[in-house]
Amino acid sequence: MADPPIFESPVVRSYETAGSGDLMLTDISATTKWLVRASGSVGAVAARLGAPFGSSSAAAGGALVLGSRPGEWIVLGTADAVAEAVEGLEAVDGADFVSALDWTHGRALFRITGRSAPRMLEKVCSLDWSDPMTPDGAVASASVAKVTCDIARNDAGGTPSYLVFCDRSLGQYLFDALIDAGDEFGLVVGPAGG
Amino acid sequence: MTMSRLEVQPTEVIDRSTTLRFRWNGKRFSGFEGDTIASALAAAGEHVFSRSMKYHRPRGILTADYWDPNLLVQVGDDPNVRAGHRLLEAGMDVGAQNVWPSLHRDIKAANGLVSRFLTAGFYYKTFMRPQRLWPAYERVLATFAPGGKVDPDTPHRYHDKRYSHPDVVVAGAGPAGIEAALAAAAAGARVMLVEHEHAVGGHLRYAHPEPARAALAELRAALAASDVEVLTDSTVTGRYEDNWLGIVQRSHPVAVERLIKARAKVLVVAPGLIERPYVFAGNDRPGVITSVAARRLINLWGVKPGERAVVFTANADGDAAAADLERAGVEVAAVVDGRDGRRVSAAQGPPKALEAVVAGGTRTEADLLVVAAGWTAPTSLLNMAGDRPVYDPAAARFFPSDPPGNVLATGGLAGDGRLDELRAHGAATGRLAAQRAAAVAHRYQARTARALAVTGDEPAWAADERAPLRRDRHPELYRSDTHGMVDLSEDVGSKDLVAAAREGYDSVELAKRYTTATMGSAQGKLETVNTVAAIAEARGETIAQVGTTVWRPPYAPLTLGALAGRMFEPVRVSSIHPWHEANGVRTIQAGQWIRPDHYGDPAAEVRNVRTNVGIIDVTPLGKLDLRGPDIPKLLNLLYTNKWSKLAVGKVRYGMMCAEDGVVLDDGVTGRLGPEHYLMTTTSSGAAGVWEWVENWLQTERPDWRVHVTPVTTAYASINVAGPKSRELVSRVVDGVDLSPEAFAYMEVRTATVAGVAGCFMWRIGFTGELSFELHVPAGHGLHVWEALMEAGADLGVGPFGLEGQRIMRLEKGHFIVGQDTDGLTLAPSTGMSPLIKLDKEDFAGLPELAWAADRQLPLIVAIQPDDPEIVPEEAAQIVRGDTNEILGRITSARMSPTLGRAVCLGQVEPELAAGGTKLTVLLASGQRIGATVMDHHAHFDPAGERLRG
Amino acid sequence: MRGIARGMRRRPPKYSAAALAWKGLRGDPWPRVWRDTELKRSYDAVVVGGGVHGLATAYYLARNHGITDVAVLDKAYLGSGASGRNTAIVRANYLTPEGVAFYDRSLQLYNSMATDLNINVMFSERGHLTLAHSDAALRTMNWRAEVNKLQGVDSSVVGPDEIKEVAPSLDTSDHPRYPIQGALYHPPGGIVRHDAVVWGYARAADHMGVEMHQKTEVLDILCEGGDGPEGRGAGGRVTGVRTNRGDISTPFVVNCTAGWASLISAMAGVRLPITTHPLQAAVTEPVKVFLPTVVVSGSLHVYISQTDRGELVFGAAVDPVATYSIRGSLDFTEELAGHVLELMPSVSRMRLLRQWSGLCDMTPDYSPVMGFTPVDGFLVDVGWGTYGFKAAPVSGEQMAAAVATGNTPELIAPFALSRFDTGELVGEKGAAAVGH
Amino acid sequence: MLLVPCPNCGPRNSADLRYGGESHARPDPATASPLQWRGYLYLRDNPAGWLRETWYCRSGCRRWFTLERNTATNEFRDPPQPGDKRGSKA
Repeated sequence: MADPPIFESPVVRSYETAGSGDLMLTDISATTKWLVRASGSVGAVAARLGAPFGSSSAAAGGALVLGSRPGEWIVLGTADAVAEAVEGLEAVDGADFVSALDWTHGRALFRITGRSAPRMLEKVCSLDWSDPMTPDGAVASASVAKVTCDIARNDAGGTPSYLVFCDRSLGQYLFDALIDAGDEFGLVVGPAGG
Repeated sequence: MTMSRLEVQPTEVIDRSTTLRFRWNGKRFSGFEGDTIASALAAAGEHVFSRSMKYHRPRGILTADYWDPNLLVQVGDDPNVRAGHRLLEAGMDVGAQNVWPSLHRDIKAANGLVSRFLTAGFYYKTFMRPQRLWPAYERVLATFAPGGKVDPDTPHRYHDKRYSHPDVVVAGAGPAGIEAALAAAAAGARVMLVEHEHAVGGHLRYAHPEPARAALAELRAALAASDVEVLTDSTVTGRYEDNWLGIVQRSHPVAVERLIKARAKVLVVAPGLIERPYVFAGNDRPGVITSVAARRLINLWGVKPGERAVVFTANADGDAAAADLERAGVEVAAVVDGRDGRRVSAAQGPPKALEAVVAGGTRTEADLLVVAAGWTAPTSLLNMAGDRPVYDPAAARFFPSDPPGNVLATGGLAGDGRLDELRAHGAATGRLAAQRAAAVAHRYQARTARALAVTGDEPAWAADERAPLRRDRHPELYRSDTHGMVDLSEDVGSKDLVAAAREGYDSVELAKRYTTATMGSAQGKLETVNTVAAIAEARGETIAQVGTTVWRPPYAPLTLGALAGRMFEPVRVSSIHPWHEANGVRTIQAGQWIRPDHYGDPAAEVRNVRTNVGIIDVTPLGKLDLRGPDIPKLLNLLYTNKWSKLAVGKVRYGMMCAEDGVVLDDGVTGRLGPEHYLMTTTSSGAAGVWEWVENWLQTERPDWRVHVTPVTTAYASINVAGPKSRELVSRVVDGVDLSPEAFAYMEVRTATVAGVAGCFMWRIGFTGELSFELHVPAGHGLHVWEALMEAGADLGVGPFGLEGQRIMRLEKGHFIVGQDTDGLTLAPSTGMSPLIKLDKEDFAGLPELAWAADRQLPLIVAIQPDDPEIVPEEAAQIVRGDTNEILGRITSARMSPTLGRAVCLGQVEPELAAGGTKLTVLLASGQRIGATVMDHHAHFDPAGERLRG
Repeated sequence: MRGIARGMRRRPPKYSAAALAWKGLRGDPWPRVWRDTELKRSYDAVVVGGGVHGLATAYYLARNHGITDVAVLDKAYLGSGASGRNTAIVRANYLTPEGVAFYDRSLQLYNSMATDLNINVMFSERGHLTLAHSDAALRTMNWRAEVNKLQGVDSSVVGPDEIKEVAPSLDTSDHPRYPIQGALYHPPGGIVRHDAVVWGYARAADHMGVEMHQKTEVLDILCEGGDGPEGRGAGGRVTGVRTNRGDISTPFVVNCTAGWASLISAMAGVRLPITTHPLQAAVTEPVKVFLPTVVVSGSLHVYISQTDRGELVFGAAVDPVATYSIRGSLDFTEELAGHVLELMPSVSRMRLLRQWSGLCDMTPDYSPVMGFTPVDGFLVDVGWGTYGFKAAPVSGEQMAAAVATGNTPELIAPFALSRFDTGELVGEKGAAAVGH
Repeated sequence: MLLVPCPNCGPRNSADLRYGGESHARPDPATASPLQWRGYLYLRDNPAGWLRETWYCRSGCRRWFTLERNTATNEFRDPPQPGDKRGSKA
């Protein structure tokens, strides 16, 4: 048998860009991501994960927890951090029914960072990106360039930064659409990775 | 009239140091930076710009702005460009439209001679006989179509869009609009100020005397110092539900045009007023212009509009125009004051020019007639918000009545006043808008999960305590004692409207439809009120009684390119797609998916699968991950068959119906663990089935514990099919006993494939061959595919595409939902009646299927043409003998490489469904051929021995 | 023929080129197209809805059956609803034999309408292309073509080369996102001036004695003997109509409305399989004529024709959300423009001048509901979805026959309301995409 | 573009949702007569006024819920808040 295979990103075509670097798009699809769902009495799971719907929180082990839908969370980070965060969730006391599945391969993930990121995003998404409506830590789902995405604002050192998740099969399309939208703001493509 | 360039004007917007050269009807011209096309041409002495639509009458400048019906020109491949608005650019190729053979010698002007026969709606009354000649008449009429030309090579250039969520949008940057924007911004609102013209200031821009100049400078400075987002050469084209606004930016540094879609919390409507033409004999003659046009020409572009003028004025703006004319050196030969009851009756002269003006029986020689007869309130945006403006005869214009609370009017639309009064009203409107926007913002924020928490109650809805603007008296000047043009872009005269009303087309809408008045380029901005006035006059009623028409979006025309924008069309590809592309794939679009159709020779691909082994990328196959204890209940509800006893490691086929019993989707579902299943759907049905499942779970069975997650693209799916598939799979799979005894048909196993853990595979097969369907974490799909190709090289492994699969499934007689079934196919028609368990307590569509058990339904059957070489078209009709009676149709047909003959599926009436029944199939060519119904759906290996091997 | 003789008592001047010239020379005015009369207290039949369907029904009642004591009521003006808001396309290339037979008859009546009604309705038989962008769509086109041919309707599937010949401005290359793989070509399809049809029927009906009453709103339908409140509902019969201008007694009420069909029927206690959705349309500024045929794309939800005035007229599928509000939307024009440019990139500089919408009553099987109801004397001609205009003449003819004879004519039997009790829907549902 | 008050996400453009139409109860399939069942399948009140209807927040929370809207004006009644039982189908 061959060596353990490496992760193939949905983005197979990238681009040379001539931007200033003030706005950066990075493909981080390889990041480990899990989907956690709870139904019935979700309080116990919510207490463990934090991040009520619409918000995000950092788990003790370093994973990022996004309250992506009512009773749904996306947990992302390094494989170890995510494993720690979701460990034993299915057996949390007091929850009616909890499930967790590894969604790493199901979702493409991009990070967009820069002061003009909100202006770039408003070209392709109808959400209100102003601070009161979408503050740092906010999580929402919406259509981006006609693709349904989960979006989380996760600022980097005071600079607006956004995580955008979409179906893996649409990853290349969305990547291209984001580059097109960011062009007028001097977007550069960052090194792929985590 | 003779126009020429004046010496430098203090208010002018042209840069005389920058000369721009361009062409007009093939001849060289020049103008200055800041000129519009029309002002440059006017300064160069041009006074005829177009020919009218019906009578091809020469037309000159009327309003010198965007709405001027006479200034539509072709610029390169851009038709119907507003020469009164579009700024001149170096190298422009400008041409007159609707002229033949040329602007100055237009043969169709002869139409004017027979105008008494070409009354409005004349075409309804003639050309009926002989009927066969109407197409010929029609071809001739079509040559009269006005407008520019579409160049067939025009590309869709870079048009762009963005969304916006301003607190306040102010439409119109005159003094009131600017004050509204400033006041709202000062109150903390996010404000967007949208100006149709190229610069803010409204009428202050072309107002000569102080204090207008100082006020303009002050407002501009305040705007520059504010946070207001100012968009010029931009228009709020429409107000839609919940203050959804379309705003087109015609000048943009990156895009040709940009459409902004704004959800404004409050819209302030401040477009000012539009000067209305006056109806009298010869009112469309070159040389007759509005007072605003005269002032714009003189003050903005330094153009002298004529030598000797008559001014017809009924208001202060007309008086100002007279003053401007004198200052510009135009001799004002007469002033006809409409406030004294005096009227202009006729403008006379040769077709292309003005020689004299008749007023009160006096004839005055002049080459220019400047008309200030009153105003139209452009209430479009208020109309779109549901308001019905009301006519005030004392002020001779319409006013807003009761717009919704998130739409406020200010400026000339709201009333009259001194400049300081208009500014104060604008500022008060801006403050009110900001207060109300704050209440809306509070509500949005409080209800949006992701937003910052808000404190306190929603602010109260601020009451409208603005002091209303007064309404100046204005004489009702619509038509003089002569008849003239009402709609210059449609060549509809007041006579036409009177005649239409007398014929019974006496409501505004009927008269509009009958005469086409207001249907032209200005969409009623100039002509609506005169149209209403003409009908009112004919009916002996007041304008208020006749009412107005509904102004429909857009406020100003916008290009299809701007509306289309970037045209996002998502496409999906599997993770194996790069391999397909590198290996000569022919793709096919299936919904959003780009899929391999074949790699050059689908028949060869089929033969390879039947003899060796083939692999196909079936990633788009819909996949839903199901978790939870109540999954069997869910499956029992969704599928027509029973699911309670499916063991772990087993896979079962199921068919889903809608509540009317029509086949909705089908696929297999496997049990991976005690409370873990994987459901597959058709590729095209994946999204719909997911919503359907969620609907059942959320609304009908909310107490069931099942989580459904779409994982279609989380896995790359590869079907390995063919007699050598077991051998191939065994070379890449670890830890699974693949023997038929240990891993039987319709079973599922978890496996490590080519070093990739977390894969699972099941033994099913659409192709009818021994086959293994591998579902691999998508980030390793390409790796596994390549591993299979490498490992199977000596087995003759090759890829196959959708076409090969379609052929093989047809050889096996498997139907495809949506191809062999249609929107009325009930489940029993598929021949799958044993899978319809009417003894279940409930499932989607159960009652209809129970009742359908007694009905004679069409059936899907396998069919073979008697001549093996003839492949009927899919959709060829099955008929009764030589008659045209339809008894069914072919739904799928292919040449089978395996059997060497044509094979089909079809739907037939039940009496024809028995094996051996002879059918007549009508081909598209008209030929009727014989065909036979087969005993089984499967043309090939009906016992399924290969599959189960 | 008693009624026709009675109906011919008014002899207004005929429309013709000669009359036009004569009146033009003399400056004579034309008489009113239809009279303005007092609303009577009783009629032999009342038609609700002064659109093409209602007016055609009244016209054929008078012309074919001699029933001239008929009032057509409209709450606004004649043709103010869907009749004046549609994109005026006519065609007969439907999917089912019953659909084809019905619409083919309609097309025949359109063909002779100008002479029948003595008004130029400007029927432009310019051909109709329904584009297919996928194998599946092409299969449906083939299906329609085959059924059409069996019914004697000129219809065939053509390839990209032929399409390019018929409509050179279409992008038939294989690189667009929605490549044009073929089309159903239907030469007899075309466009008609919809307003002229309204006015022509009204004028001709008026000549025979039918009364048109505008601004006359039906507030209630008076019934007796039914199983519902106030005598409405199944088993009852109609006795009259209450309007904003007073009550009318009549034994027959024909509901020919679009957009208000559910509401009018509810007045008689009849529930319909209808939801009401707006259908939007838009028109551009004129340019020189370049598009000689009607172009439809089902998968792109767009249809396009160019008028003799040079405007491009666009339509689309109905809005997804049911509503009686017809203010129109921006997203409609955005999507429309995008789809038009997919087909014809060269028109990106043309400007959209005006958008509007009308109401469409959608049924579950994309077919109308016609004929008798469980309430005696209450007939419906409703549920016309997006295809009511093309069916107006034949609907009027057949509904008039139903009223006059008391029997359901064969041509409209498949469209009976009772099909929704038995679940035997009409097969047009098979071709669910837009099919204008 | 209607602004639909999603009980979970807040005000959202109608393009983000799927319209589910008039809300109506499903008859018991065991006892429903053909007329009752087909009434459920096909017949609609289709009022010009307040209507209870279902929506699916396709691009947002992916929840089906019921709202009341005036079909003459497209105005929504004050929306149910998260957790409110009004959010379930009738």
